Amino acid sequence: MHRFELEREVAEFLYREAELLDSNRLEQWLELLTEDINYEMPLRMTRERGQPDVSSQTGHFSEDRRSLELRVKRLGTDFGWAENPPSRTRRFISNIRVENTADANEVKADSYFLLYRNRGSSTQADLISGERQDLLRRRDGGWKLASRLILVDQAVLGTRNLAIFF
Amino acid sequence: MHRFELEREVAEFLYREAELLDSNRLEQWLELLTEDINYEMPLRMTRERGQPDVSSQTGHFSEDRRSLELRVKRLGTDFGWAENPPSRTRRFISNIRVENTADANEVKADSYFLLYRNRGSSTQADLISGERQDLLRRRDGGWKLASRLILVDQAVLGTRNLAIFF
Amino acid sequence: MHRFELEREVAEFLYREAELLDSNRLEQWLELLTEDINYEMPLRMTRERGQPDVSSQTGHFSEDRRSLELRVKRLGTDFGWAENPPSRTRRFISNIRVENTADANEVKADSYFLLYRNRGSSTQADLISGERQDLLRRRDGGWKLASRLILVDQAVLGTRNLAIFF
Amino acid sequence: MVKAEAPFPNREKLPVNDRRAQLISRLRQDVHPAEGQIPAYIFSSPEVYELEMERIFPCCWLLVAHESEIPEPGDYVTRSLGPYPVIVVRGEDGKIRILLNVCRHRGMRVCRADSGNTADFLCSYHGFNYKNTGELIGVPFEKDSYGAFDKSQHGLLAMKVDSYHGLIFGAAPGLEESLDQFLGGMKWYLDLYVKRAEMTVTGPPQRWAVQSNWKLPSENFASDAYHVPNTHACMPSLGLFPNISYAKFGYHIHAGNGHGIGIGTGVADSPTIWPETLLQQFEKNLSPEQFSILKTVKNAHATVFPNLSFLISSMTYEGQPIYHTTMRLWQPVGYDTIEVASWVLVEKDIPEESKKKTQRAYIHTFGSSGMLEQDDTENWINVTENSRRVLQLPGVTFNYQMGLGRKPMDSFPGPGEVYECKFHEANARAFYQRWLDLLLGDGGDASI
Amino acid sequence: MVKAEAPFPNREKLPVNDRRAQLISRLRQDVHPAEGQIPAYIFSSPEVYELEMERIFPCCWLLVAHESEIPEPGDYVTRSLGPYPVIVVRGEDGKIRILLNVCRHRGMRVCRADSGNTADFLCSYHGFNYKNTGELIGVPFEKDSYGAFDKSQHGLLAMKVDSYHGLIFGAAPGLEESLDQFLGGMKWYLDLYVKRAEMTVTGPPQRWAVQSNWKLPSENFASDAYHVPNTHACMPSLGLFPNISYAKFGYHIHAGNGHGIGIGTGVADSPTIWPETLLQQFEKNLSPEQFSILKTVKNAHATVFPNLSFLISSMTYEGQPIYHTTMRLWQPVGYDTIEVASWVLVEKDIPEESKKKTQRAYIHTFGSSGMLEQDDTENWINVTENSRRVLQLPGVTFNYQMGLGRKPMDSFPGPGEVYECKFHEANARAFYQRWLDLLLGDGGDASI
Amino acid sequence: MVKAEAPFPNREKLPVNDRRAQLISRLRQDVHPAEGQIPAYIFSSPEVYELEMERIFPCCWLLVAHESEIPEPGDYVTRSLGPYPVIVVRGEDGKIRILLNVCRHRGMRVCRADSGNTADFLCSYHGFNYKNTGELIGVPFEKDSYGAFDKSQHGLLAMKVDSYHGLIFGAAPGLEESLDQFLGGMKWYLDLYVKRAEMTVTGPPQRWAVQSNWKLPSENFASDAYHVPNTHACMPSLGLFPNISYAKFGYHIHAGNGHGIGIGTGVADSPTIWPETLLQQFEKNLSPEQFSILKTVKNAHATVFPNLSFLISSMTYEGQPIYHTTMRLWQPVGYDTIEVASWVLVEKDIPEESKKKTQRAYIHTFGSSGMLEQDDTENWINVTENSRRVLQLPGVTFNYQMGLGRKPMDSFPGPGEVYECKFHEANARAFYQRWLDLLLGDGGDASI
Ligand code: FES
Ligand code: FES
Ligand code: FES
Ligand SMILES: [Fe+3]
Ligand SMILES: [Fe+3]
Ligand SMILES: [Fe+3]
Repeated sequence: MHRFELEREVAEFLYREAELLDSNRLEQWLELLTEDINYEMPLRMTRERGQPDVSSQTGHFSEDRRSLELRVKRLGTDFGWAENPPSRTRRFISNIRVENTADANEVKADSYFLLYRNRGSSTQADLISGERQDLLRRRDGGWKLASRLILVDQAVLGTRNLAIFF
Repeated sequence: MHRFELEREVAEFLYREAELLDSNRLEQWLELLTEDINYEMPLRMTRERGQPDVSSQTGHFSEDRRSLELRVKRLGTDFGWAENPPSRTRRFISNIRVENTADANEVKADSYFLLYRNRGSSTQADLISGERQDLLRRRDGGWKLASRLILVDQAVLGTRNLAIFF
Repeated sequence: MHRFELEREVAEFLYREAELLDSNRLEQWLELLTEDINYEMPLRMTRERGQPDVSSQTGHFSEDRRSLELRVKRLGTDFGWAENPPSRTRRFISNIRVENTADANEVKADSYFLLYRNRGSSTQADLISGERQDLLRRRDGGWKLASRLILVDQAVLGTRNLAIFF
Repeated sequence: MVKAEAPFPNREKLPVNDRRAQLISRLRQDVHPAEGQIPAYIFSSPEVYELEMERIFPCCWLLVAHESEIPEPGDYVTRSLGPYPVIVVRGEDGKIRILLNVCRHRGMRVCRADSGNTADFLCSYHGFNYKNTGELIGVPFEKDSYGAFDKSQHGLLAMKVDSYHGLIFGAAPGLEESLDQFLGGMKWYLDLYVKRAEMTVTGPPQRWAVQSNWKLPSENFASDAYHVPNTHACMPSLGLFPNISYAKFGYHIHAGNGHGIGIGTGVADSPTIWPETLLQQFEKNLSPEQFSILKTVKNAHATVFPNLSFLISSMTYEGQPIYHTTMRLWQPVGYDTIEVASWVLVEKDIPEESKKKTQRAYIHTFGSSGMLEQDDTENWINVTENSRRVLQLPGVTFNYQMGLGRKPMDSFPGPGEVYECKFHEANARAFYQRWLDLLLGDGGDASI
Repeated sequence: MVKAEAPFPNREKLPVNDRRAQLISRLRQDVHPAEGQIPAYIFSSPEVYELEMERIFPCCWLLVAHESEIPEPGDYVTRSLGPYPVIVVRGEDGKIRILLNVCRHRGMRVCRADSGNTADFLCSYHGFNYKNTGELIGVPFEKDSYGAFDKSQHGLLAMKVDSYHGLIFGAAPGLEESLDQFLGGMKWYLDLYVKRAEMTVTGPPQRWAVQSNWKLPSENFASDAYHVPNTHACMPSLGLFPNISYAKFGYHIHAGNGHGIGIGTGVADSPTIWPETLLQQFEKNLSPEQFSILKTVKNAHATVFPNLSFLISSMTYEGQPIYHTTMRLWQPVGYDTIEVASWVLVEKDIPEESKKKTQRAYIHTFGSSGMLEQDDTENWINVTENSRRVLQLPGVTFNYQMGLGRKPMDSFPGPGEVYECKFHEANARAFYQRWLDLLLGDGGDASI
Repeated sequence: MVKAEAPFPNREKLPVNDRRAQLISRLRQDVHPAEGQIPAYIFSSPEVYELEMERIFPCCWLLVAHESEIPEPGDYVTRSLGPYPVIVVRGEDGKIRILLNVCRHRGMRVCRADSGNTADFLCSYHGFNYKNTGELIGVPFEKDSYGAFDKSQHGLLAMKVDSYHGLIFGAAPGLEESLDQFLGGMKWYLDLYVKRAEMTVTGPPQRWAVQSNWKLPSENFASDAYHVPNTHACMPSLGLFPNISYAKFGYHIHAGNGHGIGIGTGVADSPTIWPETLLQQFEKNLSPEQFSILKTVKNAHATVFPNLSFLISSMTYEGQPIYHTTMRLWQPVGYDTIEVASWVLVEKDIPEESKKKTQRAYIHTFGSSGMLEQDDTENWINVTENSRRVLQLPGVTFNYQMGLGRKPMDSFPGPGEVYECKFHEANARAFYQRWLDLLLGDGGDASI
């Protein structure tokens, strides 16, 4: 496939994904994930220049398909208090960079995200900034998310909880 | 027309529009609108999950060509105090999604916006986040904005006034 | 070259640049610059509508290749205290507009940037918003940055120092 | 059995410590409403604000909603009554109540949506469940945990509630003054906004935050016709208002208790702004005197002390006259910030099309994006900021001396002190006098 | 020669001014832990917070790190000891110290990273250089500038340090009470978390900021089993917890000094959550009485006063039982904000695979993204905000009366006051009693 | 007729309440400038800051602009004079005035741009119009509204203004001390910056906000050569400064009244930094003594109390010597934040090319992006934050003892107390002594 087409498809995938998350269509979002998805958000830390600032040991998310499904299911119960009423969110996706892999059916897609999160009557919003390093896999004529590594740009997260997805 | 071309044109249109608004060339911005433009920003509300959170009754903007012209004209008088000195604004447009319509001369274009607004000597800026659902119409060899629905991501707007456009 | 290809290359260049800066690979960033680069960030000011709000006299940056190299070198010494530990930054690049020039080997590329900067254990981040007006020149089969004018959207910068690049 | 504390705890008066006493004596010395001299610092002192939260807002009837917002049993909106988070809810019994949105168990907000319809409010923390009348009806594992729990004494705390032609007011339970007494002469004028016809809101209020002290917009709507020709100077040039001195003509009225209204009649013999059909309705609903005034109204701005404002505004739009009525709260959320809530009121029986039109006229001129409102907020924000910057200069005073010494009219049909030219500041003086009286008084039995 | 001020300056007691005295007498009057009545305002008053920073945090032993975070000489982490920025560092001599992260010259933070390994801390301002033991070893141009500088008296200020089975605690130097005394009866229960086996952290702590007063989560972990069936009602429906009344079964224990623990035993005769291999280890490390309890534990939440919490939690995950142990600090950073630091503790000798699994179980349920934790923070934030909104209503009290009058068990093997049903609030009452005692007392010799 | 309040209201002294009295007595007890001991809390206490805003800034002459910024009649810049927003404007009469940017009617900011040229300032609220001399010349509808309005008494409030070789200073009207007295011995040294030639700014100042208490940079420029070898240690390695001890050589001078200067002469017999042509000009403009010093200067940092700093800096850049002169204000905007305004001063008559070069040298080293400045702000921010974190520890003091006991020079040509080695802290001690004197004194007749 032509590279243009590929990049366009990846962007479309990521925008579509953002749209589903931003409009609380979480079950539909799950359909974008492969069965064997690996979804990680390691900790960032403040370290001396040159030291690794991403923890290889602990994280905010360490998910598989099963746990993501549980999370979504939970929010849909009558007791998903944390997100009921839901936050108003917006996932600004930019700086998309696509790279082929050895497997013709898989591409690497890095992107930046700025997540805006506003709740209730607050005039303030949490801004969560970071990069996502994704692996997309072609399935059933479309793309699915097979792996995601989320690098968040804070050592201390400035949001009340992560009852939202990235 | 090839889909690529279309998406590129839409993006170009939206970027051009942002550029005009961000550099206070408001009369030129008006030229991008059709005569029968419909321009709405309904209220967002905090509601229980599943309840509609966009008001069908009231809004922050409910404009036609005539009223938008009045607004622009007003800012150009000697008495447009609210925006004189003007705010420094930046409209970050992303997540553009283009869709064809039944009419070959019209396309639907959804996009996310993050509007940064800084005034005077403040080191703080208002951030207004949201989505725009646009209808673009081909006219005179270019695109014009025929309809815009603005979904803003706050129930209580965190900016002093809407003497700016989206 | 087809216009698509050009725009794609420019975007790729700008995203690559952001990636290098955001991951503190500053020496590699220098390689993206031409030898005769001109890199300026003039002051913005709050002025009556119609008055120029960009200073032609003074700025925050006024750099050539030599001074940029010095800045990078300095941060790499043991005494680059300002950025050691480094800030966590993210440069959101959007609204890219490419224009040909008389010189087939040069293009003008305007883009918007939102720079997110977080340090230490703070839950707040500095947001620096603005536009960059770039001139890119084709060299050795790739693009180099030959000139950059940075219009920052604050009269009073809301960040502790500019030990970072734009 | 777990007994309740007194359902409405009798709040001791907050002790007046040295700092507080000093502030009060400084206010007594600096603030001279009758002479039209107000020190800048009252618009940005956090301590003055603290005092206001104790002595102004718990001692006044405050608007919380319009009845048309909650027409059905179970309908609710969440609002602020002064600083207190409340639920305004129509119970299953059809009665409207104002309930403190604070769980009687351990303080959780029992309702976190702006509006909705519900039979009960289930607290998310430990699951106490309250009927939409405020009654506590469920305590999880009641026997295992409490043995018995005196549910009858643990309903959501209810505020005083009363209404006036659709306007729902609330007050702290201790307030002795009735709404009727509180409004006093202002009722005659409120009728022009809300009794002239059955009114309804067009939908939920616009809400936005403005970095202004709450008193500036409140006083402006009560009193300040004088800013119109300059702040809103663009209007005539856009053809929306006839001319620049338009704002002068009419009546400036202090209706008592700090409530003020300015009635604009425009230039002599200008045509009425009201459609014929409505006039007939108005005549039926109002007294002849009220009707005689309303007929001639071109605009009418008013503030019910402390922070509830009304506006009738009319203009020429696309060659046609168009009017609208708006109601708004300047809700303080800090000494330098308000959250504005702004509704459009329309006559219930006019065609949908007319409602849309009036609403659009509103949006274009007032409200968050309104061409007039934009400049108002810019002013109030800058005055607030300036007052903060000169906080150390108690000598910098604001001037409210316009009309000092002018004689009120003898013959006006409505109550209060009425002046014939709208360029006047008696209302602002009365507003700050009321403000000062409350701050200096002990505020006593009104607090919860 | 430049002499040092006293290396640990003897801090005069802060003078008790009128305002302070008034606050204290108001607290004495309003706060009634023994009766289970706590006024809402203590969760959002900036003045109460200020008092806490003076009288609670400098008078308690506070956790700063776990020994496994800094195993090697030179390893350090930067943390807060109450409000004070400190470096917890293992010196080249292998000894752990807690050093004030404030240059003795002019106050610069000498270490600005979260963690690392270093031989020395070089101040970026004027270059004073400190060994990883805190000793001042370098003063630039010492002779030219000072002639001589008494380096021996200008080492980084050291806090008291002691540890308990891997937990590193620090305290202000003036505190007379030992860690042993401070923990008292709580040690018996802490053993279940940290002595049952050699424990290690799985890595650096998750950290996130929550707009909650620090006391709400602290008290919750000490005492509040009652919120589980409602706040976490989704768990049974997801199949993770057996049923909704699960939380009730077990023991509610005040271990003394405000330290509280709730031990959940689940429904009768349910299988142990512990793998056989671990049980053998536990048996070796614990007393028979402790072991008998630990065997039956399904969950155990605890708070060491003031703000250190522990949790053992187990659930059924993909059909299999899985447990984890977490430790966390609710670090106050303002009257309405905490920074949470949350670690996972694992038995050092279990397979890597098990550690991973336990860590994932933690992430999915507790911590920043945890399905249970999410709802907890939502509650605490709203309670804090509500308490701020009713600050002017001293009469609004929170209810902690559950279990008042119930008799403690006679026969429990562990120390403290033990109740047989977990739906109880004795621990919260004890927590606030300890809190009140410290605030009302002079806090005296404990301050630096 | 509406009469004015006194045009410059005589501000009563703010009453000294208990809390204030306690703070003052605590400062008296804790702050020991002469011994070089300064408690950390003065850099982050909001109450100390409040006191400074009342007793320091209204009692000093403060720089607001340079004459070359407003060369033509009608030219203006808006600035802060301490906390007060002012317009610095050259009237149509050519005279420079400093006008309070607060409308005499009701406090609106009459000018909201940073700079411009205007004949008048039209208030956006009610349209009061002021000439660029401050005179009130227009009151809308004056007759209708006020009958008559005493415009002559309602001009914009004017601050005291005086200038020194292009530097425009302002002061509160009540200040009795003249600028000449205020500057005192400092004039001799200021001449090196601003009298050596006719100086001009290169353009508007860089402005940026730094989370630092204002005293840290002020004191640093007055006194702190000692930080250079460490904070700016990268400079020699980049070849910009000759070596690391470079900063030591020269003079450390307390010029009186808290004003301090450090004159760096570099290593012996190093070549002058000044071009020959300029030296001739300098010689003409300065006294022989001043010229003899200026010739040998390699760098010179100075602070005019409280918050105005100057710097001559030179370095080797691309193999060539290059110097620049910068002037800056550390404008406090809160107890922990300053807005820095930083200008480049150049000799008016040098070629444009040289001006550009000197400006670039400035940008690369100092100012918002400067390679030296970057590290300075990082230090000041961390010290401020640290001082906030140890606010409850009055015993944590900062050390300013360097040079205590050293003898001043006898023979230096300039005024003041002069020390021969730049590694000294007499200037910081003098700075804090002056600060303390003002805070403890009654600040009396200087306030507005
Ligand atoms: S706080 Fe509402 S049930 Fe406990
Ligand atoms: S502050 Fe650390 S060396 Fe001066
Ligand atoms: S405030 Fe300036 S004219 Fe009224
Ligand atoms: Fe207005
Ligand atoms: Fe919980
Ligand atoms: Fe420096």
